[in-house]
Amino acid sequence: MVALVNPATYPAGSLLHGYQLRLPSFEGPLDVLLRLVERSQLDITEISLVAVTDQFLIHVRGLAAVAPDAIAEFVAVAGRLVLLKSRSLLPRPPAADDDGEPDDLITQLVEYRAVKEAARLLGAKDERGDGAFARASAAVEAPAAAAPPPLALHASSSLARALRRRLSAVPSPAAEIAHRPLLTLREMVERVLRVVRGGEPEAVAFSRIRRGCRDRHEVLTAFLAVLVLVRRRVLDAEQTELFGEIALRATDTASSTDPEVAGAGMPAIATD
Amino acid sequence: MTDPTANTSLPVDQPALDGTAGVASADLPALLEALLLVAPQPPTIDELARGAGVDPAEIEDALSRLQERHGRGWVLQRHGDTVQFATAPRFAAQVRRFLNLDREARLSGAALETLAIVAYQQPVTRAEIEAVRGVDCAGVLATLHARGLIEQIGRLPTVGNPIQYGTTPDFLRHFGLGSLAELPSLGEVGGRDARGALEAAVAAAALEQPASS
Amino acid sequence: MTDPTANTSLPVDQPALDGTAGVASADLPALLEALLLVAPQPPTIDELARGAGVDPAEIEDALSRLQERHGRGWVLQRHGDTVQFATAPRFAAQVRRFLNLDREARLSGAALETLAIVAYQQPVTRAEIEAVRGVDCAGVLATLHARGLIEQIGRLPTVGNPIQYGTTPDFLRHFGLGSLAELPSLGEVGGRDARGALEAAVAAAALEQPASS
Repeated sequence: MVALVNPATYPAGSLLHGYQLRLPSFEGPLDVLLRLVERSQLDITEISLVAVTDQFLIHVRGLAAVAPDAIAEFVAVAGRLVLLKSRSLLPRPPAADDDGEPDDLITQLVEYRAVKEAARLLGAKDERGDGAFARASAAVEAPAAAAPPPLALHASSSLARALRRRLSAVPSPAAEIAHRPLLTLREMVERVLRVVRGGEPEAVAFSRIRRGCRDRHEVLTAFLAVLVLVRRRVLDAEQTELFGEIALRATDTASSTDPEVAGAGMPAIATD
Repeated sequence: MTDPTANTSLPVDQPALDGTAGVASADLPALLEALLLVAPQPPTIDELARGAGVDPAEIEDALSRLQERHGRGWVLQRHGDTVQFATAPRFAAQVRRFLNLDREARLSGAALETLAIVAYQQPVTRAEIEAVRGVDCAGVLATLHARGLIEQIGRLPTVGNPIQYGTTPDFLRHFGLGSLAELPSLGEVGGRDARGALEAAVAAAALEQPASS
Repeated sequence: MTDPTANTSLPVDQPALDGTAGVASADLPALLEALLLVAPQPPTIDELARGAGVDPAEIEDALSRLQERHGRGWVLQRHGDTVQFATAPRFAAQVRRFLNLDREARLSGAALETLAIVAYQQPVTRAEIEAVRGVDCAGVLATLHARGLIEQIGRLPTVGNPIQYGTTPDFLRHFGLGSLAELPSLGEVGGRDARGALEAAVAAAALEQPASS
């Protein structure tokens, strides 16, 4: 997998002049640096890193079109190379205590080359396609059982327990079933109209109607009643924000409407 | 550790000379082993021939050579045109143990519940049992019958003459009972006498029965 | 006796002396073949030992004898504590043709690098991989995970509890490996043992991790 676009254009003498690396997304700065080092046929040493620093900087300059975070990774490596180069050019006190940064880069490069080697070995296997395949299911059918498995002994108490559990779920015929008075949609329409008209000329909040409801079913019926009345243009409803309060107001045309008329044709929907 | 079969004096054990398309005749039995291992269904001779890239006649030949190999854990089975592995009969006991085939079966919750209704309320019809359990019980009753735990002990003289079930002597043995009189007391459920609740539930079903069936 | 395997010219072919429980040591590899063929899931050593009625140590010994047998169409694959058969890598082309499988897409360079770090250095975190490769690896890891080649095998008890990755049984099969021990040797790079360099790289990354994550 050669990343060089046009290796033939390198003029002799200026090694890798105009060097361009095709940059597939996976290639990071270490990859580029390692290729530069190997291209120069140098060992990975402090000296060789200095030797390829200019070429790396040229490469970084050509990265304008690449995503900023990818460039950052390259620039970080470029910075370390420049530091390395400056140290090789400037006289340093013999006992200068450096922070080991250049050595780190060399170490990292050696380690990265180990990864490349491992990847190359796996890639060769991948290329050959010497895959192994596992069976989809049992390759062999289990021997047929001569008879169904014997039944384990059970405790007789398990029978009583199973039956008691069932009977406790059966409603007792003698038990009283509590009946709640049903509230029809028609009745709710009347109630809503009464409340809204009672509040005129002010708008009435839906929450006020809701407070008068005994349970969730009644709240749902009340909401349904409001929708019906809005659809019939008996009420105007306004909600200024999501999940906000709903303001209800009787329309002008409806002020004289008899509740019986408003609810006419309404099916008597029970709330329960 | 030296495996006697590793001594490959037989030409049959030579690896393939060409790994891509064809395969050496000597390696064909091993290739068939591989194909039989991954086959989702027992393959036919023709399917094996297509996979191996050889004639069906060569497959037949290789299969007979494969069959002759000794010290294997399997045997080849032919059903019509298809081939598959089966475990060697001499390992039947170990295979059954490995697959837990000899484990004792336990009655499911549904089976226990149905059996309990039959035991405490016999003779009882399927409709009566279903009235108490609220679900279809045909499958469970068939299982209990196949297990020899319940049997037909009569028929109701109503429309359709429904079968009445009762428990068998095997039922008593499986539950360690000397007689039906030794069935544990049902006690109370929800403040009611459980025995009475059961009878009431069955009686309610009996009232509906002539109409429903 | 119609079992062809009963023709016992080789010592390995001796049928079990006792058909119910024990099996002759020489016949243990064949028994394991039978158990591995019927197992619905790759069994563990302990499950094989229980089925065969022998010690786990004897299973290990028999497995290595089974592994050494040549001219077979399948190989043993070990993943963690489990064992299973897979087809011999030399038959990959024929098996693909038999199963109508296309060759999987080749892995990219980035995928191979990342996979190599996971394979040789597992368990390993994303941060460790990125420290070694010097680039973001989230996308590559997602791809490898989607192809079933790597999986989460743990979490580090450090800040953020980063996921630790390892290879899957599919990884072994894709590369035709019997176990991770069969990964190719890495040799030397830059005058250093490559395996050691890789270990050092991940170890160095691990030191930085609590701060970086």
